[in-house]
Amino acid sequence: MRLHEYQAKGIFADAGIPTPDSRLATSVDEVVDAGAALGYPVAVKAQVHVGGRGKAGGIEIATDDDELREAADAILGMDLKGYHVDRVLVESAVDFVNELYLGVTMDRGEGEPVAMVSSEGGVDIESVAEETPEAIAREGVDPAFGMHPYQARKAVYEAGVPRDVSRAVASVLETLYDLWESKDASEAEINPLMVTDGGDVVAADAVLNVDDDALFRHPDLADMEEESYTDDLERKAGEYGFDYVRLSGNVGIIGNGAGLVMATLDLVDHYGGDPANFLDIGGGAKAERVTNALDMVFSDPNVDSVVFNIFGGITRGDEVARGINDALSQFDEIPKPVVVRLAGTNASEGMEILDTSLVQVEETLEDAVQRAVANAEEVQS
Amino acid sequence: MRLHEYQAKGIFADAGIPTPDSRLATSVDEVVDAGAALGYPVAVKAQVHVGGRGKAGGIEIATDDDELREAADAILGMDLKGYHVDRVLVESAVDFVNELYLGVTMDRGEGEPVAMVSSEGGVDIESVAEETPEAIAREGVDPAFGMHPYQARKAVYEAGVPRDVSRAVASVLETLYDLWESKDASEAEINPLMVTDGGDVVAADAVLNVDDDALFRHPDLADMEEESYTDDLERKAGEYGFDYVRLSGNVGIIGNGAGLVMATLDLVDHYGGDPANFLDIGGGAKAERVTNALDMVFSDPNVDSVVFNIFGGITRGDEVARGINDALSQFDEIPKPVVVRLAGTNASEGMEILDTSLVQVEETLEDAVQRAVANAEEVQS
Amino acid sequence: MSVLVDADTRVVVQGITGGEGKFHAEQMIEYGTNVVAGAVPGKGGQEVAGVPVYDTVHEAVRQEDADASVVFVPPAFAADALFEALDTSLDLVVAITEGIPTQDMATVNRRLSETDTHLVGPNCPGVITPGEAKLGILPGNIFASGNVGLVSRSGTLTYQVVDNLTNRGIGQTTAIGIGGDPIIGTSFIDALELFEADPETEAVAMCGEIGGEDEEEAAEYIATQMDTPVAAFIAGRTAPPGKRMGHAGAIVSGSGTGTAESKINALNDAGVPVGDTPEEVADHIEGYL
Amino acid sequence: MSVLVDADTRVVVQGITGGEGKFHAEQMIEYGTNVVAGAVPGKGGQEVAGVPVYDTVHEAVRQEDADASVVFVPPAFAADALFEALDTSLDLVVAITEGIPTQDMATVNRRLSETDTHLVGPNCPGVITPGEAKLGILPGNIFASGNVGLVSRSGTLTYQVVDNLTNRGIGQTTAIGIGGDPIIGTSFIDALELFEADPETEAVAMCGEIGGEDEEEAAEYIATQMDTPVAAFIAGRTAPPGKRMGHAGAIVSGSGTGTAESKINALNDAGVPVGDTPEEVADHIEGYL
Repeated sequence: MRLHEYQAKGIFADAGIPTPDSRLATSVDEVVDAGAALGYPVAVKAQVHVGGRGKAGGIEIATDDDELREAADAILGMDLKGYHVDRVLVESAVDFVNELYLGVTMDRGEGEPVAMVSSEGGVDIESVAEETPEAIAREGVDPAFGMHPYQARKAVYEAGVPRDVSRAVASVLETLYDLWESKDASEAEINPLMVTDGGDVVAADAVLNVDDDALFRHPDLADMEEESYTDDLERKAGEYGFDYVRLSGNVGIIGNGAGLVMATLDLVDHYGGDPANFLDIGGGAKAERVTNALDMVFSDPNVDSVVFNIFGGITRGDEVARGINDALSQFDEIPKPVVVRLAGTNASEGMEILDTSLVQVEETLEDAVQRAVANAEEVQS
Repeated sequence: MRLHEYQAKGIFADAGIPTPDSRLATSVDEVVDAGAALGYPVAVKAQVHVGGRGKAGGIEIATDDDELREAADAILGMDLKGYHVDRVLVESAVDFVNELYLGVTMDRGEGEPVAMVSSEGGVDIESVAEETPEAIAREGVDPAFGMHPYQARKAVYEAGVPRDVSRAVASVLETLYDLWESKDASEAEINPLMVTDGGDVVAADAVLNVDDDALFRHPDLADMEEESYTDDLERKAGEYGFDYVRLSGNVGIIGNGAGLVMATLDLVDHYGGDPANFLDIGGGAKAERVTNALDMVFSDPNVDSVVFNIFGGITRGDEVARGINDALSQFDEIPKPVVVRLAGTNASEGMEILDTSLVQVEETLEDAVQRAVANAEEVQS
Repeated sequence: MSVLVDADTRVVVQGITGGEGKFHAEQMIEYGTNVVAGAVPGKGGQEVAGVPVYDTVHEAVRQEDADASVVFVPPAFAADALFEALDTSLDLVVAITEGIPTQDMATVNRRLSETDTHLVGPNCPGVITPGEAKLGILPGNIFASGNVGLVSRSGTLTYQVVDNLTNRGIGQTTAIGIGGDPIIGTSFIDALELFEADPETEAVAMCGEIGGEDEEEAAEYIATQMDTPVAAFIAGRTAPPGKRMGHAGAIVSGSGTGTAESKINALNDAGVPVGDTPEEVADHIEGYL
Repeated sequence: MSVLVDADTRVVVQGITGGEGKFHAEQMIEYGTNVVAGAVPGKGGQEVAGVPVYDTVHEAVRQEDADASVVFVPPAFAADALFEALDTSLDLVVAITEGIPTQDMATVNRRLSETDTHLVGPNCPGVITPGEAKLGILPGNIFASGNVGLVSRSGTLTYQVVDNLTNRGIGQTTAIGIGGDPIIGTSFIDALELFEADPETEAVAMCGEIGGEDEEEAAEYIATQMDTPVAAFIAGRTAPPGKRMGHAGAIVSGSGTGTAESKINALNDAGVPVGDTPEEVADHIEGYL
């Protein structure tokens, strides 16, 4: 789960990390009021879960009321890479002499947390990592002991942070690590951490992405979750609790287990088709979930053909078959041809139950995918 | 530093460990008021840092006002193994069906914390440990990970705690461990943890001894420190910041470093003398500390002779010598004969400075101790 | 022979009194697995699926001489259950639980690195030695005894590949579902090492997927230290790049890693054929035998 | 030869800009110790006692190839300094600091157990190889080069025993003050092992004191695994039993252990004579040579 910038900044500020004065606003008038209260110049920043907001027009600087109103007009309500901007953060612009980068994440390869500091912040830090990796100091953290204070200092000194702020930056990094750990974050980031003329440091942006699996122990964070998809299908998937990604093709795909669904997509592609979506109904899927899954792919106007691929471990083939029958018998006419392939636990029982007047049945994955691709081609032709 | 029972209980209760209703009282009237408020029967418990309070008459049960007044009269103001009782805890007596023992301490041999549970609480647990060690379940804790919940459960099950309270007892043990760790305790103990008829558990006593070296990060605990010595010399040692123990002999001993002072005591004994005290002036001792140390041993009426044994590492012999000269030149007559032995850093400079009209000087430890023992014998004869 | 588990493996089921735990304990026993006990705090003295339940893993080991556990404990308590299993010095711990917080697993794996225990998973279907024992939730009926080792990050995809093998008469020594979580106990390399050391395993099928660098590291291992032939399947060739807001993860992993292309190239460079379909993987394996 | 330190040991002083750190760095250098750097956060670029100061131990190692450190950092920051030293993989870390919280030291020692570093102390006078190097606060002038190893829990008592030896012309290979805290890095056994392995050490003097069971364990080691003869002194025969309120510590250590009597008996049983006076220890040592 990704927190919005304003939410993450609130948490950072509560933990003692300096942040600019700011106000959240949801209307143009609120934005202008905020500007007047904060004093110019201010930045107006779209609060959406999108990288590269600035380049996409989601961040503007305003030096007076008119500019601010114009910026608010432009940003509020815009569609930013598929997300609807319904709120902006209005924030005092910070005069800086240096921009640093601080980040904490899990180093999956090492199986341990890593803290990172760069004196080349404020830019595309991934490019820095690629082109001049030595410009980013990394400090692996032993999860049994947590980050020692000396490690924060070491990373700061190795990154060549200006000496007059090294102590302040180390302190921010310690706090950032503590937040990363205590909030069960996957990533905690400040880019840039601005260094002012006066030798102060200010977090001008804030990222806090939280491990979904740990939300059960952070009800306060879970409550912050708000998606603002412009895509109806993705919102629907959220409601149904499916792992769903919409793609550009016309073969709808339903399966159980991320690996198997991915493999099904790959096979659609392999046999010359074009996947319309990724939809994992998960393990032990009951009839209702099957119905919901069919509802989703049928709702997608791009979908011309559907392949339903279930390999039962926990999931039982007979249960899935009943779900498919139930879902499809509601239609006078099946909206899109559905190929079903059941294997594993109770697969043969399932195959027997399946109503072949509603669906096409195939025994192998390869056959099922090929038939669905053929169905889609038929519709298109 | 040892907290009083009432202080430890307050901390335990704040952390969620069930404790009996109680009130602190410093006068007989307060005690009786407390009894009336709590309802009978109540226990009156002397708040002093002494083991075996009960046997020594420091705990009484009262079932009505008269008994309570009598108990308060007896306990308040009493001298309990050298401590003056100036406050008592008045506490609702708990009806119990079982008494358990819970404890957490540092296992010095293993270099790790250990949590302990016994279903034979309420008695002299050290005797239990000696006679039936298997009656105490011990669970070593990895300091890198802290105590896992399963360890608390395991200790409780292994100790044979009644099954209906095993969950509650494990929960108390987890809290006790957390307190031990978060308060930098050396020992945290509940003996007994009473099990009531209704299946509740109640901490009927509470021990929380805190690592003196960690008090700097627990100012709230440091503020709780209150000694109530009846011994003036021990109080004075506390004021001077000396490591001091009063003994029964007549040879006063001053030295630097616990090992060397202990060795000096041993030598006094070895040469037929009887040590009057242990007094370690510590490393790098300045002139003022030397003066204070001499003041202490001279103040002890039992002391007939003094040996001053300094081996300088950080401590400089010339500084010590000046301190001795200063301290002794204040007297018209030196109250007790003082033998001085200086060695190590600047020892020869120190020997030259020493005023031999005030002190006797010896080159070796053995000679110094023998002379001090002889001086003491002379006084006695 | 086999790796990790066989008919002698004495299994304790952690969380046996829960719905899933009970169901799969019964399934495991039905398959012939030597399930000797369950372990659930507070449930000691009960009997579930025909085996005694103990309050602690320690007690299950003391009373029943268990040497392996399967963990069905819910995510919030799973790390504690894994520490209990590791600290009891079992030979093998199979963690089925899905949804264990990543930081919990980092701590568990830190402890694991100090022990001799094999941890498989979490979020995995388990381990099966066909005809001898299964520890986990794999559908036993699709497996057959034979000479191919199988290791996979995915659950149902594993079943698919196994099905392709079994259907053409190719049995398995042992199949290991290592799980797809960011931090897992047994990596591809760990599993490949086990198969390489097993004289009966004549070929290995490995199923990877996008994300992480485990497959790339496995390719390096196969190229330099492994004689047993390997064929692979990599899921996710057509998967779109995920949407991210933070960059820290990308800095650590580096760009261009973790893609299907990077994995397939690494495996091909190591002489490992990567099938376009599960059937093709079975073709390669058949060619090895 | 010698143990732990010699003229080639390259020393970084952690906390060199503090009063004690600076004074003893100067003393160490005056003694001939190869002090190559100091390490104090925020003080990088300064020069103290004639050596460059770095912000981190890591940098001191990188720039000056240090392989040992002496720690004069105040108690509140000492554990962090020790972790820094351990994580930088120094061969030897000598912790002089007195008053480090016991729980901090338990955590440090947990990390220590995973490294190849020798940690001496804390709350110790240090280590000296006479004529070559001293790391710590020991008064160099009382030591002389020779063939007796010395290990002691006490500071000034060490000096006393050394003085008795030196005064009769008996020099030392190395003297190790292991410190008297409840949790220390180098135990008696660790030090005795080093001396046992050192061909030049012909006899060992050990100074123990009441409390703990380190001396008893050392006696067992001497009896079963040590050829080099040992003579001992145990301080605290006449010490009164401490006043305690809690019992947990006593349960763990057991009653009757940690007393001078228990230690002396254990040592005597192991064939180690225990002197009634420091002079008697010197007598025994002289007899061995």
